[in-house]
This record gives sequence, C-alpha cells and structure tokens, in this order.
Amino acid sequence: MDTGVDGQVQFDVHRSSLAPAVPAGVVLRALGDLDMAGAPRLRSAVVTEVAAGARLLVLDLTGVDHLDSAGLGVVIGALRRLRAHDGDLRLVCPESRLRRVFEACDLDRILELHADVDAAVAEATVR
Amino acid sequence: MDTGVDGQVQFDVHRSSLAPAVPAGVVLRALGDLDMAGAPRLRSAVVTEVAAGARLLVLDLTGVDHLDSAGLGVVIGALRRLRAHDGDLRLVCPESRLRRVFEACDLDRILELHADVDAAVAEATVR
Amino acid sequence: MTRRRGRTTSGIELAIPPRPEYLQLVRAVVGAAAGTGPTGRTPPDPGRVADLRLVVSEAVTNAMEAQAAVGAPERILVRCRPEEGRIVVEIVDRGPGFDPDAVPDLPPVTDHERLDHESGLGLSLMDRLADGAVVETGPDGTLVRLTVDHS
Amino acid sequence: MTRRRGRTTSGIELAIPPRPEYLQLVRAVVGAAAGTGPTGRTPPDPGRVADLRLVVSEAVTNAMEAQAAVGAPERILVRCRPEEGRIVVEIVDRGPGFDPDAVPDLPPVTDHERLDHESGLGLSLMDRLADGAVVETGPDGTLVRLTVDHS
Ligand SMILES: Nc1ncnc2c1ncn2[C@@H]1O[C@H](COP(=O)(O)OP(=O)(O)O)[C@@H](O)[C@H]1O
Ligand SMILES: Nc1ncnc2c1ncn2[C@@H]1O[C@H](COP(=O)(O)OP(=O)(O)O)[C@@H](O)[C@H]1O
Repeated sequence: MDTGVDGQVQFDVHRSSLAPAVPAGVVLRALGDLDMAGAPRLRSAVVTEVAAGARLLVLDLTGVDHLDSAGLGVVIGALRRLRAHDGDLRLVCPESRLRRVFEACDLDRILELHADVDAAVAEATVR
Repeated sequence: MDTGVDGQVQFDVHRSSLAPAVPAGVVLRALGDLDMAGAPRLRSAVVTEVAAGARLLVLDLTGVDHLDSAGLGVVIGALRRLRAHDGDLRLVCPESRLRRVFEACDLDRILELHADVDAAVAEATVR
Repeated sequence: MTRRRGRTTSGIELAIPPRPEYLQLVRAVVGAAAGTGPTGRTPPDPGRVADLRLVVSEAVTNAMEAQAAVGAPERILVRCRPEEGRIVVEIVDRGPGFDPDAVPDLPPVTDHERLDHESGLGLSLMDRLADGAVVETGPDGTLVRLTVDHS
Repeated sequence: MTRRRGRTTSGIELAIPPRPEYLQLVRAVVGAAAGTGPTGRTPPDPGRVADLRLVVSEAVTNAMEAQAAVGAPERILVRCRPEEGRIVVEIVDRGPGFDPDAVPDLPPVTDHERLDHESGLGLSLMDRLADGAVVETGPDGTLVRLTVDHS
C-alpha cells in the first residue's frame, strides 16, 4: 500500500473469487489512483489471475479516484490477455468522472461500463 | 466565502444568537482555515458583535481545520475587546489537534477550551 | 525550445523529482492552484478542474518517461498560471525531446490489433480534454503548454 | 544570507505569489510532500505532519508580511526535502530581513498587557513545535530552515 497526499492510499488492489457461482470468475477491486505509479500493481494482479486460470475477470473501478492513460493501458492489456484465453473482461465503472476518460479514448465502444459487480457478472453469465 | 484547495471553503463565519436564554449572547462559528487569509473576517465579525452589544461571545472553533498565530491573534483581541466591556469570551475547541496550538502558546492557561457550545454557555451562565 | 528559469510574476511553480509517486502531488497542487484566487473570482467548473488534473498528469507522466529514458535526474517543472477565464499549465522536462508529428496513430479502437497497444493514449487525451495543447521540444527537453477554460 | 536558485537533487520546490490565499496551498503541498516517498518508507506520524504544516504556515506568513512591508512582488520559495527520519523545509523570501535577537518577548500570558498583543506568536510556535529552526537573514531576504522529525 503506497501512501501519498496527506497519508491517503495511493493505490491498492483487493481480490475476491466469484466461485462457485462463476467457477473461473475473479473480481479485482482497484482503490486509489490508477496512474503510472499504481498501474504496474494492477497489471501484475491481472497477469497473476489469468495465469492462475481466471477466465471471467471483473475489474471494479468504483474505488478509483484518478484514472489516466496508464490505467487505461492496463485495461486494454487485460482485455487482450483474457481474450487470448477465450475469457472475458468486465468493467465496473459507475462514476461519470471516470466514464468520461473511457469516452475520450472511444474505449467505451469496445467495453461496456457497468454500474456494479452484480450487473457485470449478470451480463457475463447470461452470455 | 473564499474557496481554495480543490474548491474547499477557505474560511467562513456563521452567527447565531443565544437570546433570550442569554440576552447579550452570540455564537460565532468559524469554518475552514483560520490563518492570515481567514483571520481578518473573523476579527471584523467579532468587532461588529461587540459594537452591537454582545457581552458573552462564544467562539466555536469546531469547524476549523487549521489554526495558526493569525487566528490566535483574533482570539486574544476578542478577549481584550469583551473584557473592555465587562463581557466574556468562551471558546469551543473539542479537537486535540487545535488544543495543541493553544497549549504551545500557553493560551490554555488563560482560556478554557470547551467541548461544545452548551458547555461553554453553561459555564458562563453559572457565573 | 524556449526555457525560462526566471520567476514569473504570477501563479505558482512546482519542481518535483521525476518519480511516479509524485504524480498524485502534482494533481493535488494543480487542482488546488486552479481553485485558488482572490475572493470574488469565479472558480473553474469542477469538471474542468478534473480535465486539467488529467491532462497535466498525462504530460508529467510523459516528462518522467522521457527523463527516465536518458537517465536525467533533474526535477520536472510545473508552472500554473491563472488567466482570465482559463488556466495555463506548463510542464518542462529535460528529456531528449521528440517529434510530435512522427508519433504513430493508434489503430482504430474496433481493430483487433488495437489491443496490442497498452500505451500511446496520452497525447490524444491532452488534445481532446484540454482547450489548447502546445509542444515546444528540442534535444534539451520539452515544454508542454496546456490551457483549460473555466467552463 | 545564502541564496541558492539551482535545482537541488531531491525533494520538491514550490514558488507562490506572496498572497494569503496561497497559504492553504502551501500547507497542502508540504503535508503531501511529507507523506510522499518510495513504497516501504515509513511515513511521518500524522501529528508531526500537523506540526510541520503549522510551522511552515507561520514562516510563510512572516515571509508574506515581510515582502508586503517593502512591496516586493517576487514569489516566495518553499523547498521540502525528505531526509532519513525527518523532513526539512526551507522558506525563502525577498523581504528586508530582520534581527531575530531584537524581536521583543511577549509579556507573560497571565499579565494584563498580554492581551494588547495580537501578533508575535509565530517565531515561538516554530521554536516549540519544530525540532529545528534556523534563520539566515540579510537585506536581500530571509531563509528559514525548519526541521521536523518523523516521530
Ligand atoms: N515530454 C516528452 N518527451 C519526449 N517524448 C515524448 C514526450 N511526450 C510524448 N513523447 C513521445 O510521444 C509518444 C506518445 O506519447 P503519449 O501519447 O503520451 O503515449 P505514451 O506516453 O503512453 O507512449 C511517447 O511514447 C513518446 O515517444
Ligand atoms: N521572514 C521575515 N522577514 C522579516 N522579518 C521577519 C520575518 N520573520 C519574522 N520577522 C520579524 O519578527 C517578528 C516576530 O515574528 P512572529 O513571532 O512570527 O510574529 P508576528 O509575525 O505575528 O509579528 C515580526 O513581527 C517581524 O518583525
């Protein structure tokens, strides 16, 4: 856990499993600032999960305060890694402030932004 | 209302009367940063109240985020002004963070720091 | 490239080590400086302050990467100047410079190969979210001047 | 008085206009810089960061008053340097300087005349709450170096 401005958490990742409901499902909840300082930690968490067999990965950005191109790079890399294993990536991003960043790069055209983890998982299991 | 860091309020003063319970009683609630930028506003509020007849002035610092010597100067000036009119000043200062500033100047030896407005008023009316 | 080291007469200037852990501080300072001014001045829209924080973060990230590429330890400068109805921020690095016209475009977002590019979004975010983005660059470093209107 | 305008190799440097509305920004930056560092470094106690913010606020207030007294519009510099187990902050102004030994003591707090002095607490707060306070001063300005230990 890095701390920065006024001892505030700079970035952290929390993991939870969706099994048994979704056997190869994992949620990674990102907290703090997803910038060049925080992104490497999320990238390595994604790599670890895919290597361990995750095929439905939910990236929950609800607790992200700042998202920039470094964080978007991790999202793109996660999508590539999961698709390479016939898996899928789902994003949770309820905040219009962050949605705006996806939209400014047209990434909202290839990735749906869900309101919460349940919505993200529901859509995935319907498929 | 000045706004500063991240649009946060820099300093503001809210006034309320203690009448009829305490006829010449007034509470001034300071909010924000009581530094060289905020202090003049509180000083002029104090001057206005004393000129208008306030004799028991409660300065409520509960909502003060930062207090430094500029703010302490206003407190000292308020005490002088009220005593000059046989009035009294009461301070509300529940936060140990701010109490520490009074203690570092020994001002806690001449001014009691109360936990809330009721405690400040109660002591005054007992007198 | 113009490099001015003198004190300008208004606004703030921040110098930070070229390390990622200082990005959060830069954003906090730029956001705060944007909202700091004499009483009575209309503050910028919160949404525009968010845009400003984002584009400055992108420019400083690039500055850090550029200096890391040549091992330049100098601090990066961030100058923030309030102007009538807008904020101007300049980011100055001592990296090797670059040719903005030679930066390749990313594949369209719907292309399969788009996913092979985890980087390359910074400049386009600056172009889209700032109201002005000017780059002065040369072998001694780069100055990026970003302008964001208050509303 | 020593005046160094070169870039130091570590820590941050902030230059602000000599106006009270920038005090809040200085405190935010110094508080943030104190807590910013490589992962694994033990951050300072929150109470010590509060002390740091207060003493820096006092020193910058004095710097602003000193420059206002002579109408000096230059920006005030605040340099913040993390050291092993402590933080060092230097505040540099272009005011007229002063003789620290000639600053009169305030009357004892229990004296009646104490209430006639609304000012004059800044230097003693620095002495009491900082772990070190050094003043270098001359006709071209003043440098105050404040040191606060992490715990
Ligand atoms: N300040 C800079 N100094 C040197 N090169 C830069 C600078 N800013 C941008 N560039 C160059 O432009 C390219 C594109 O930048 P950008 O769109 O921000 O994407 P990214 O930084 O993710 O590669 C960078 O890869 C780099 O080669
Ligand atoms: N940076 C400075 N430049 C010039 N004079 C200063 C400076 N700092 C302090 N002084 C002098 O020392 C005096 C005492 O300072 P201080 O204890 O902070 O109280 P105050 O600023 O409230 O008077 C000031 O009134 C001023 O004359």
